[in-house]
Amino acid sequence: MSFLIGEGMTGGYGGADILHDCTISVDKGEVAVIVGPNGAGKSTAMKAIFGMLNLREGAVRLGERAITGMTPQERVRAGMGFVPQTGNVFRTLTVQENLEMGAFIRDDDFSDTMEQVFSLFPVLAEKRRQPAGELSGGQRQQVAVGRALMTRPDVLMLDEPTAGVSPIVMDDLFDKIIDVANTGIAILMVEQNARQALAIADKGYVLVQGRNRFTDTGEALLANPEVRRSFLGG
Amino acid sequence: DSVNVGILLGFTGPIESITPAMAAAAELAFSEVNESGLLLDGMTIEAVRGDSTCGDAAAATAAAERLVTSDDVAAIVGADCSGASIAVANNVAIPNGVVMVSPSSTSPALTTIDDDDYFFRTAPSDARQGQVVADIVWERGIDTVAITYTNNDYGRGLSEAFTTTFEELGGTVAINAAHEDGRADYSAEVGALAAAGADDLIVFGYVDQGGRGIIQASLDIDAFENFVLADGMFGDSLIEAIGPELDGRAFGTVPGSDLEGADIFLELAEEAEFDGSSSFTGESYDAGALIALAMQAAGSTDRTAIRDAMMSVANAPGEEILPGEIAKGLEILANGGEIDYVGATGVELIGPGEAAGRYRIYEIDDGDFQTIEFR
Amino acid sequence: MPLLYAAMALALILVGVFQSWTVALAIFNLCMISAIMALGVNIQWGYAGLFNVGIMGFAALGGSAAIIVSMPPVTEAWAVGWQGLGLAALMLVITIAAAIFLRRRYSGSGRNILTAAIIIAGYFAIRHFADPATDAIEAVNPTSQGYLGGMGLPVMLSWIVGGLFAAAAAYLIGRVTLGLRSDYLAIATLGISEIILSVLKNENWLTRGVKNVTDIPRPVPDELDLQRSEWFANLAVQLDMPVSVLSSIAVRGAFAVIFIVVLVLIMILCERALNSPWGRMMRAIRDNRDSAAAMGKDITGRHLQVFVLGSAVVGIAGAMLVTLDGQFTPTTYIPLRYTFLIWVMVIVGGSGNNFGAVLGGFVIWFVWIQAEPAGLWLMRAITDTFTFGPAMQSHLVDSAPHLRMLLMGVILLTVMRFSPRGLIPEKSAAKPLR
Amino acid sequence: MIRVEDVHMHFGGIRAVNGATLEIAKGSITGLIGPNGAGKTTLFNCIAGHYAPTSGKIFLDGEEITGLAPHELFHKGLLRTFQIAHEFATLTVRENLMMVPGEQMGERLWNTFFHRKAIAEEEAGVRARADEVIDFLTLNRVADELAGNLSGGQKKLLELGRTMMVDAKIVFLDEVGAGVNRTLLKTIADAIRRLNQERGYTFCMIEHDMDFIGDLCDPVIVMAEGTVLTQGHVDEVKNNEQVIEAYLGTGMKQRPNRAKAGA
Amino acid sequence: MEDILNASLVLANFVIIPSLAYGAQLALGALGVTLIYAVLRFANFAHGDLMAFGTMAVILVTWFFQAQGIGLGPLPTALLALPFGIIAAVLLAMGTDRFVYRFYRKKRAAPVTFVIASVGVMFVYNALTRIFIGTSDIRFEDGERFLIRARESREWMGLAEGLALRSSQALTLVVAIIVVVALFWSLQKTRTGKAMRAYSDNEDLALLSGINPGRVVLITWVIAATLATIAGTLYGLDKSFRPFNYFMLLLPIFAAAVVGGIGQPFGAIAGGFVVAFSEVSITYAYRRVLSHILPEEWMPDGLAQLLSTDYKFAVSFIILVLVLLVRPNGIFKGRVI
Ligand SMILES: Nc1ncnc2c1ncn2[C@@H]1O[C@H](COP(=O)(O)OP(=O)(O)OP(=O)(O)O)[C@@H](O)[C@H]1O
Ligand SMILES: Nc1ncnc2c1ncn2[C@@H]1O[C@H](COP(=O)(O)OP(=O)(O)OP(=O)(O)O)[C@@H](O)[C@H]1O
Ligand SMILES: [Mg+2]
Ligand SMILES: [Mg+2]
Repeated sequence: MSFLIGEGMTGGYGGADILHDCTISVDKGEVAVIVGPNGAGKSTAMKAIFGMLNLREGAVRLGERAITGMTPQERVRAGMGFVPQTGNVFRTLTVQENLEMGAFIRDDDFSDTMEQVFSLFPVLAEKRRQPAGELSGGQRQQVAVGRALMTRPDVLMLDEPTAGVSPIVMDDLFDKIIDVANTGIAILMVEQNARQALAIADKGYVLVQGRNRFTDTGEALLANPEVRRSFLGG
Repeated sequence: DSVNVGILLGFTGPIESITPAMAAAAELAFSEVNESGLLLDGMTIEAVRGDSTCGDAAAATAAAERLVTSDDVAAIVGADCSGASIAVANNVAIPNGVVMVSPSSTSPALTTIDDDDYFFRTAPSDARQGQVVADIVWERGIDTVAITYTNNDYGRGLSEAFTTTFEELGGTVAINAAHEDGRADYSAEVGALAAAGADDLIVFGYVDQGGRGIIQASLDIDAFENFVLADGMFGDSLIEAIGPELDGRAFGTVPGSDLEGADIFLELAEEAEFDGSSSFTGESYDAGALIALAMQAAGSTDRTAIRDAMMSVANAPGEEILPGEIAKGLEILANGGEIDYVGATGVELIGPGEAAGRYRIYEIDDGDFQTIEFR
Repeated sequence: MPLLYAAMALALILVGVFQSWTVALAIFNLCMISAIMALGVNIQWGYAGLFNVGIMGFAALGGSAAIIVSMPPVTEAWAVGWQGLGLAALMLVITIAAAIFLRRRYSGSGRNILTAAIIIAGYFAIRHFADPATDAIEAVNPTSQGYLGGMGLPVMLSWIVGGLFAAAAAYLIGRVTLGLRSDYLAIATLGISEIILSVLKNENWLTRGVKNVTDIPRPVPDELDLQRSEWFANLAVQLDMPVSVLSSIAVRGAFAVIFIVVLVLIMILCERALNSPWGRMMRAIRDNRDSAAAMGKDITGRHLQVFVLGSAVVGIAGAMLVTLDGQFTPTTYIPLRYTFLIWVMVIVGGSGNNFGAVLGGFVIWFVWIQAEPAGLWLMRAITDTFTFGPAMQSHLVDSAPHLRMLLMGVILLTVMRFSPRGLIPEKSAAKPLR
Repeated sequence: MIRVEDVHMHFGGIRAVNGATLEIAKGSITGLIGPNGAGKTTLFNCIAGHYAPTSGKIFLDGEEITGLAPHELFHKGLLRTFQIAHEFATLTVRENLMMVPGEQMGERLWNTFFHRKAIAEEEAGVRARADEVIDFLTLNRVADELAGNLSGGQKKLLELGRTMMVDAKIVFLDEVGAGVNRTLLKTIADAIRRLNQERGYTFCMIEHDMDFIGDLCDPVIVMAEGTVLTQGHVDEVKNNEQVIEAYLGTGMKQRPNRAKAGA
Repeated sequence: MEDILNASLVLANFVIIPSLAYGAQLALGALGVTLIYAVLRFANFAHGDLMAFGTMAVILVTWFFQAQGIGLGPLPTALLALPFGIIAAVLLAMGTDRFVYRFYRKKRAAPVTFVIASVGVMFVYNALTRIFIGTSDIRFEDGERFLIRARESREWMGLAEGLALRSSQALTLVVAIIVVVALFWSLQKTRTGKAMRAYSDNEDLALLSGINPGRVVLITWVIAATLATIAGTLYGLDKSFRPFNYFMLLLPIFAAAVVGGIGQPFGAIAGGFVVAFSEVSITYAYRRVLSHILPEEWMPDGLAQLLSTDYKFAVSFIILVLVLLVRPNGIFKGRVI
């Protein structure tokens, strides 16, 4: 029994179903990566797990609890964190305020965590008083990830965290993700930089047209020639 | 048996604050008729209200159309604002041959309207009042004035009539500026008016509207000595709102010839629980009464017959009829006699079917309107 | 959609049966004018996303064309005023020419100040010639004239002229304000419509200002003339109808026919434009200006185009309305009636869809008018069923007119509740958008 | 083809572009790389007319184009995509593509009233071309979907697709690759190469995927802190000390294998 | 010296004090509009009528207090009744949100849908207020009307001109300043304020941060209704209560909110004063001011008025348009949607 599991999820945005009996799970301390072609339903699966989509069938469980009916903000309080693919920063709030919003549900002193985020992404410290809407694409992505890290969740869900960030930052980011996972947090992420992502993944899912196509360890998927050819760019 | 009579007034919109009392006044006249049971062998009058909105000619026309064709009214009390009156007269009343008696349209343009004699009003044309105001101002030895008028045909017409007479008399108008009703603030207007150097301000506005706002603002910063008012400014709410500060500092005109009629009307209004001193209530009462009396004189509720009987009941010769005496009038008419309806405002219809324009000159003192004279 | 239109037709027919046919026709005519105005707004908002809250100004401007085209000229006023006005116009031309010349010739820091100086000087020069002339004109027979009058041409011509007036104003306004974004554009247009209205109210020499112009000629016969003519009286006898009723129906029917022709014509053009690459381009611009610009579309140019077109349509409707009313009363132009109500029509009908906008015009006007008797009826029903003290009773009766507003609001909210994207939503956006 | 001379773009006190000078050769596929916030997108925006630069000059084929409006530049053959997708949300994917060609006669209002036949013919042509592009980008399944409902990557593809609707001289691509599936990215690379060779398009592309850049681009320009750091062939650039320090990092680190570590 | 004093007294009496008070009234109204706009992202056309409704409740309670002989001495009794009016307005606003706006929020309707819905709400409020209290003009001010009276101050200072300052004017100014500072501070610094700003920026992401949208919306309406009632009551105290005027007040209020930069609390204040000052100062006839400081022979013939008050409303809007042309997003650079 995994810590977080979306089981047999079927549903869509009101029109035709996007997800068909799709199952995704991740355990504490694990990194799970979802890959697949564009429009496969990866982001949709993430949203479904986070309760931003009505599921026709299937269930989501966190720990031992069934959370299928919870609203997103309740899931946040239940210990889940999410960085969506688009629209993932508050554009009119400053960088610092964005990070503070990440810690919205925390009542303790979060200045430590903020310092950690700043040391991970030094540009953000520099730009802490600038509205996030004025940042460059890659800087925004860093704000978004930083915001999620502020939450100190039990499960961290990241939708393409490395899109648009420079190689050096991407490296640091992957390192950080490993660190975070090592503290016992479950990490579920969608990645198009799939080879790097699968390299650090305990578990990998290949989604195609809303269905689980391959599910295996990261290593095994990387080694699978069909997966490499069709989904990882050879 | 009953007959419908329309009451077409601006229940919503810019003059909505004075219409309920106007409608109540007209209905007071009808209920007097109905209680007497003397109209056309016990016929009763059923008042049907319609909303002219004052502003929107199209809505006014639609409401009138409904009154005339659907409710089949024999005549209409209304409309109120001159624009609405003209639209209703031209588009509905005249084509359908329905009598309109407007209690408050004072635009000079209505004097010359091609109305096939269906349009009457118990309010006089502004052209006359402007002259009267100019005369009394001049007689009091005031030779320089500032004018503020509400920016519509009423205010503008009055100010033009006043200016013409006043300048002929030798007076000077230091500044003549419009104000819009319903605005949030009138400091700018008062500032400009006060700077012109006149000590006295003529206010051609409405008592519940910009006119009062301007007087209030002027008093607050002590900008003028005296205020000259016209009929639109006549109303207890002026005194209530502003209080004793106006005592001895304001005078003006309001249509009316006889103190007696007006006083009786005030009492009647008090019994009927509405404010009889509010603008155009007397005129509304008279409009309603005239319609009923004309029906009686015509001996039928036929629309054209009502029109033809109108002038004879309103004017001499005949027994004078005051407010509260409608029953008496009905009786006289039923017996084939003649009456001269005087009513609350001293009705006297001239030429094209409008009030002749006798005015009561008043002064505000001791917290009330004090009558000085009539002319 | 046909169902909704049929329901609307049924509603009008019911009015005809239960109230009277003249009422139904009168409502129908104004429905059509409203529909045209709504189309104008739809062109701007539905096609291009321009938030114009200055409808009132364009409608009034269009309306003023009816005076200028159709009223007989006041020769006396022309005689006293033409020289002054001519000189003032000359000054205006000179000022503009000088300003343009200056801006072409000089560049640099002093340029704006110099232009401002020229414009101010020009303003005083214009006032110098115009003021005495306008005073003289306004002094000509002020109770019934006091203005220049019009050109004495057929009033239907004024519909086109009204459109042109509105278009010209929209061009000038658009040149200045179209750079602004949504809400800022809205408040700017709102302000400008108030400015237009101030001018129409205060420039008495031009349109008589608040003193109103009445008896504007009509494109249809006069009821009284009809009633007096013999053949018509005979017709009435044949049809077994009172002659006054028949004359009202005939006149309103004639108006209706003309209005239908105009509405259908405008509708055809609107539909063709919307369902073409042009319409696609406009929707693209509405969705994302930056991207449309990068795809080679001239945003400002196109915005100006639809702004002018939409305003022209509103102007046409404004002129038609004045023609129908037979009078021009500037004080009647208030934002609630001429701006917000039209917007309500567009949104309730379905913005971006011409048929929706037209239906919205019909429905909302119908409700606006019928809410009044409905409110009275409701209050009567209440006071008849329950008994109250006399004070309460009279208070309730006095409240009846306000039920009109209440009903209007409730109906509007109900309709929007059940079709939040309008009765007939925009076609391409058939799927829900997140 | 494009020459940028000492361009500055300042936002208040922030100097996003601070004296950039560079040249893009005709017929090349030039890569533009640099750390996040180096000013690459801002420079694109200056070139494409989205911003008027604070100072400096920009030339296209020797003609100065500084401060021209985006739509004017489009008609001069200069196209760009947006880093953050700017789709037309209430248009379908196909309509998104069909609206691109400039000078369509159906975009003139007068013609829509009176030349409906000719417009219909023209539309058929545009539609055919749009369908080709849709095929190529594997967007068939969503061709009639509203663009606002596309997935993140699909929007990116649409951005690219729009540049393929017309014959451009020079195309600026701002991170078309970010969020696009790597297998598809290979096909896109092929297409770019083909457009470059067969139709003579010049490309300038911002990208963070060094494989993609290495595969396609020559030369590569590196920006940092608003100015050009260096420029040259990919291999030179990759080995440039400054570039490694500021941008590339030390390359793929050897990470502990998580799957084993976790087990 | 005395001349200059006289001139500045005239200026203060006719231009500065009225504009300040009027500006503050507009500003308070604009604050409410701007807040709704900032958080819920639509222009609330019902705000004027919400003001009227709240004020109506205040008046009814004031009458009750007056009948009971409860008062505040020199201060108007209405202040005592204010909390009750606020509660009424808050309840109304919350009910409206529950039955009208919430639905559209769930549907994620376009902002213009909200705007038009607010027009519908405006009709309903409009009717409610009139049905409850009628349409007539009501004065409910009691207590001391003036802090300084023109005549008395003139005698007391021994100058040709006096100074007039009404208590309601002073009250309005003080309240406006307190309210805007409090609002600004709470938006910038408190957790709830930040949640409101975050929600307004990106609703989805706010959810992901654990913000409870229902609470944010609720608080927004509570504040907006409170502001509306305060603004309406102060305006009513200063002038008088007439439902129709509150509707008409909407235009300048919107103008103020937009010119200041919509969504910006300080912008609303600045906008209010820009509108008020431009209305008053441009159409003011400076003749009387000049008469104190210019020598006889320099006095201009006319009124020294830039533009006639006929164009007062137009002028303030021309200024608005000019401000927008120079600063397209308003003085404080408000948000654009
Ligand atoms: N509108 C703006 N206002 C203020 N600063 C801005 C604005 N736009 C960009 N900047 C700043 O300018 C710098 C350069 O931004 P730009 O978007 O050009 O970076 P980039 O090189 O494209 O980065 P990335 O690879 O992350 O997309 C950044 O530091 C950013 O914060
Ligand atoms: N809001 C929406 N409404 C309707 N359909 C949507 C919506 N969002 C996405 N879709 C559709 O759902 C499908 C899956 O989208 P999703 O965003 O999950 O893809 P993805 O796997 O994340 O792709 P990418 O790698 O490109 O981000 C797509 O075909 C898309 O068109
Ligand atoms: Mg995705
Ligand atoms: Mg960038």
